[in-house]
Amino acid sequence: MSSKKIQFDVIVVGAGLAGSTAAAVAARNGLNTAVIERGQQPGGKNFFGGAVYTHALQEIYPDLWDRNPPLERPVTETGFWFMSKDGMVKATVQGGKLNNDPIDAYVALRARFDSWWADQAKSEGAFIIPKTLVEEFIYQDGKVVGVKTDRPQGDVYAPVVIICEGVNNLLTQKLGLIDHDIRPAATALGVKQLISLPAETINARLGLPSNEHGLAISVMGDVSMGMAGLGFLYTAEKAISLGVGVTLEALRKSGVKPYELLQRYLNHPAVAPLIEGGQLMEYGAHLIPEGGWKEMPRLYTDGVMVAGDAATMVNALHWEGTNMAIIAGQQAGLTAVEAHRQGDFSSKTLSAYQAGLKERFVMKDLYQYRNLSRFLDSHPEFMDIYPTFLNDALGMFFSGFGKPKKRLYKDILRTLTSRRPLLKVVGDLVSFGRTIIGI
Amino acid sequence: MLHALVGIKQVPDTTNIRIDPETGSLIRQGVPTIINPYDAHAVAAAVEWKRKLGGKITVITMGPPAAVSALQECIEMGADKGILVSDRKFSGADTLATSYVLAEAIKKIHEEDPIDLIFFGKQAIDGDTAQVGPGVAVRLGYPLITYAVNIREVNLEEGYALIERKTELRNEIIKTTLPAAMTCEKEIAEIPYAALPDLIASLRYKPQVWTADEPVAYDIAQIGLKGSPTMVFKTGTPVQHEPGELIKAAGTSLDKAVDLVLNKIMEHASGAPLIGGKK
Amino acid sequence: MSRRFWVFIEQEEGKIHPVAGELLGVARRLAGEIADELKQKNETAVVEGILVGHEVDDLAQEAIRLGAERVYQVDAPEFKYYLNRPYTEALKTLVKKYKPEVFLIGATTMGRDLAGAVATSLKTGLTADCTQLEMGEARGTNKKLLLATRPAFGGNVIATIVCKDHLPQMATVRPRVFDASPVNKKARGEVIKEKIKVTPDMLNAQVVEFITNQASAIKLEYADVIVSGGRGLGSPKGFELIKALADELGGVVGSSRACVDAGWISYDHQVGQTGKTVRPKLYIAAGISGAIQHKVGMQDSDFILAINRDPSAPIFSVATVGLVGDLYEIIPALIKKIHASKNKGGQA
Amino acid sequence: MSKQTKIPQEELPEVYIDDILMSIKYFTDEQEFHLAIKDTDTCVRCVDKPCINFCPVGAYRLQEGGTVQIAVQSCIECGTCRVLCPPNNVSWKYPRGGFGVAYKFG
Repeated sequence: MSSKKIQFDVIVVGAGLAGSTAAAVAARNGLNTAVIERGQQPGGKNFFGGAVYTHALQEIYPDLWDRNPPLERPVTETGFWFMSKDGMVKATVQGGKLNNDPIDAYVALRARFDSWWADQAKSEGAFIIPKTLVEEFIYQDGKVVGVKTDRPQGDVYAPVVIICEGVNNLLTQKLGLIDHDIRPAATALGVKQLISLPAETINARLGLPSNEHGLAISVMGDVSMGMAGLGFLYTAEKAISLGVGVTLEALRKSGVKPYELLQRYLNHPAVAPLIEGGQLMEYGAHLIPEGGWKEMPRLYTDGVMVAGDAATMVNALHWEGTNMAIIAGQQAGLTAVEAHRQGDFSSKTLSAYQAGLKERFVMKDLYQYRNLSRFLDSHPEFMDIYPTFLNDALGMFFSGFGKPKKRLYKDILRTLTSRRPLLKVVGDLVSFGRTIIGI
Repeated sequence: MLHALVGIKQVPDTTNIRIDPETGSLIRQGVPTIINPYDAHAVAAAVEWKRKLGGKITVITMGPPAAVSALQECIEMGADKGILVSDRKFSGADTLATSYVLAEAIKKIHEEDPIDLIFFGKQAIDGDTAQVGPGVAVRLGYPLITYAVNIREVNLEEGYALIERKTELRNEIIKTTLPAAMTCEKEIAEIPYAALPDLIASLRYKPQVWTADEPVAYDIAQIGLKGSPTMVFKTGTPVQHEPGELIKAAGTSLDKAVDLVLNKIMEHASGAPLIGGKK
Repeated sequence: MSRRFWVFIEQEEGKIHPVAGELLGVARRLAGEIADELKQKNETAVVEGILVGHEVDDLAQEAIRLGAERVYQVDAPEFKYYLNRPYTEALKTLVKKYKPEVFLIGATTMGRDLAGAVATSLKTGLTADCTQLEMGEARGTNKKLLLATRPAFGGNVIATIVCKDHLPQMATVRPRVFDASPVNKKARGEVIKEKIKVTPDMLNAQVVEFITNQASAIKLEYADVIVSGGRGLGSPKGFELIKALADELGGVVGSSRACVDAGWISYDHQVGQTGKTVRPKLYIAAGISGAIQHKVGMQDSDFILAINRDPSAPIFSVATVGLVGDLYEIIPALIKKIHASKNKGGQA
Repeated sequence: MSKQTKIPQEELPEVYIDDILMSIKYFTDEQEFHLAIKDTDTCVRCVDKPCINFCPVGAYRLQEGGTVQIAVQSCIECGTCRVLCPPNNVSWKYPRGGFGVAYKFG
């Protein structure tokens, strides 16, 4: 067999949201672009809560809505549920500022969405090679000039490689862009069940007026059993997606089986009726790189850029990740185009990638929230005491009939102070504020 | 030089099918289509023998335009040419009409490039009928070897092959003249892991598409619904049985529960002798 | 005139396959279902067996005892061993001569090999692997047709199929789906010997060697007791425990598809839509969740004992009795008690 | 650092994970395993064996004699074991291209 060298202008590793975006942008600007994906299809290895954000999708494809994106429901109600052992306080917002056109966030299912997103890259001219695992880099004069895949005669060459390999960033580590594996304290494991129900049942149970309305909820409190983590609920068109994410550090110490933790959430008296009679469509789990700014690898080196989960581009509080991946992919794609224009693939040229991201919300937000993951890990009371207090307090407030109200307020306060001194409470709130403002 | 032909089918992956509890219909969302697994092994077997003898492999399928991806997968495995027989006029075909369409197409291929061996999977996992392969063999007048597990020898000079097939009582070796048709079990060959250049070539490969008129002019009375003697009269979901009694068997209740169950088996008609009770 | 309900009497090495008896029972029922209708037209329905082989006179008589009113016997050296083309030729010729209404064949390796070829040569319809058969009226016809019901899509759907304008209406039926009708030792019937011309080209494929196959020695379909293990065993080693219980009960080991897919046990043990259909007197399902494809293969067993940790496991919906608990505790306890009870039974 | 400690088992429902895994589509690689225990004795010496619990598909199973076996075919490639195995005793790589978990919905 002839061994003709397989050569492209740019290789993208991974056809997730970052990868297919980088490829689309590169191909659109005339580069001969390959995307190497290890799954049967793009999206087949991907798993999230979750939502995608129209601002990012439209930035890549201004004609987004003509392309029939496979979106489930727009997020028309969002917010927090605070869960105690047997109660739930719901603080959600609907209408008002959420009524943008188009709606800011849409629930999506990754297998379908990523596959479609990759098809869009294909329509821009990118060549997608599925079922192939990138294992190594090919170096020449110390610089990356291609990748080795696990297939026979599997070498692929290009002067620039964009790594969008996902949270298990083994290639990024191999390149020395970061000197350690992902850290248990800065990485969460998310487990999720997708449960199918008729659309009308979902609407009725969650108070949604039609299929054109949907929920995106973060659940705090007893859902994580005191571990640093959150639960979530999203509504697909004919299914509800329910999951829990906790840091690996907390998971290991707890001795809890993730699927039992999830089942406990599904059994909660405020959750079980929502999914009663539903059928399990899919269970799955995925790591979430919540380390953000502090755990971020170097984003580029000679001939290489890293984007998406592989570069810990996740905002753990806002559950943002897909939009960061898309914008980072876009910047990396554009930078590859510029490098080809200059004929220079050194890190000097590729530094434009990071500079571009610094101008965008991606790096700004990640910087602002840089202390969040450590904060949550060191303040378990946000997962435990406060949500329970909220449940107790509101429960008492609305049921304390026939009691002098002054005593009621005292009792309510005592449920908090008996668990955490008032001064500490104030301190917690202040430091939470500082963490999210980013000072 | 061997010219092997493989007949394949693209099927929904039935290992993952779910039923809508309200309508009783299939939930198609999230059900991937795949190349029928038995057919994939048939292709693999053909590739093995092409490597041994030299020659080429033509793959044929009847199906919707999306079935192109199944043919591409065959190219990836090492097949040389793919033909998609696709036309709205074929829709509604049962196994008899399907075997007609495939047999006529194969005759056409054979005219231009004589075929030595035809491979099919033993059955498709969506219908499980196992009729199309035998049907094609009959229409072509070829010897048929079903449930093939191993090809011992293909001798093109002398025009015979030795094929091992599985039966209920044993395996048997069949010596057949060529051309012959066979349907394959999974044991026939392992699916090869393609080299990257082959994978890339397959992704770029565009199979020929044959219609009901070109290059074979089909007899309209023998294709599609018209050519299908069987029709689906009704569909439904399997009957649910009445659930039986549930007994907890843990800790202290274990012994009692086991006794209770054994008694129930004894009481049940014909159960007693099984566990040593009186007849 | 009589309407003929035909059954292929599968035989190998001088033995009639049990499925033939089951099909004769079905054919008699089907014939009965249109008897009244035929009476008005002065017609009758008759159940006939088709026997192909060499030196099979005894088997023809046995087929009559099993329920055939008449047997057409093709008996010649060329038919000693099953070969697709001579057998297809025999069946095709007989059908053309006698024009049966319905033709039932066992969905065995031989039957499936044969039925597809025969139906295609006759250009008629064939419904494979049926689980229900009845005579009924289909839309747009005013005569009773064979309504052949079969599972599709891995057992998730059942479809009823008719063959409206072509004869015979052909169906294959899996072994153990139907009960055999009782053997009537006094039954007498006519045996008609038929000559079939076998041309040399029909013998282009020949059996040149037999290999005894270890795996096919497992006769799941006709076992009285089956103990099956599923994913809940946790590891392939779990089948040692399953085997121990099966041995204690004189039964055989079955498996769910999941274990076969995982390579824990060979395919020959698989019970279910893509494996074997079984109807033992006692079926024990241990650590099997009860996916539909498994249930369709065993739900007609006389007594089903399911053992599973999860009380909501779907297997319990078909179980006669369900034990909720750890199979690694329950099975050893079962083995102990059965052993003890057998010893006691032996003394009595 | 988190003050979180071990959570008592009785606060959690029992879940039969194998049934849940029936909802996941896999393309099982019968020729090559992508996960392996590096050294069986290391597992025997590992007191906590947290892998038995933390694996989200319960692929790590305790065997007689204190060894641990991996049900590789149920792996969903999340990476938890690679990161959390205390003695770093799991040889972890991705399955060959096209094999392994194939989410239908994600």
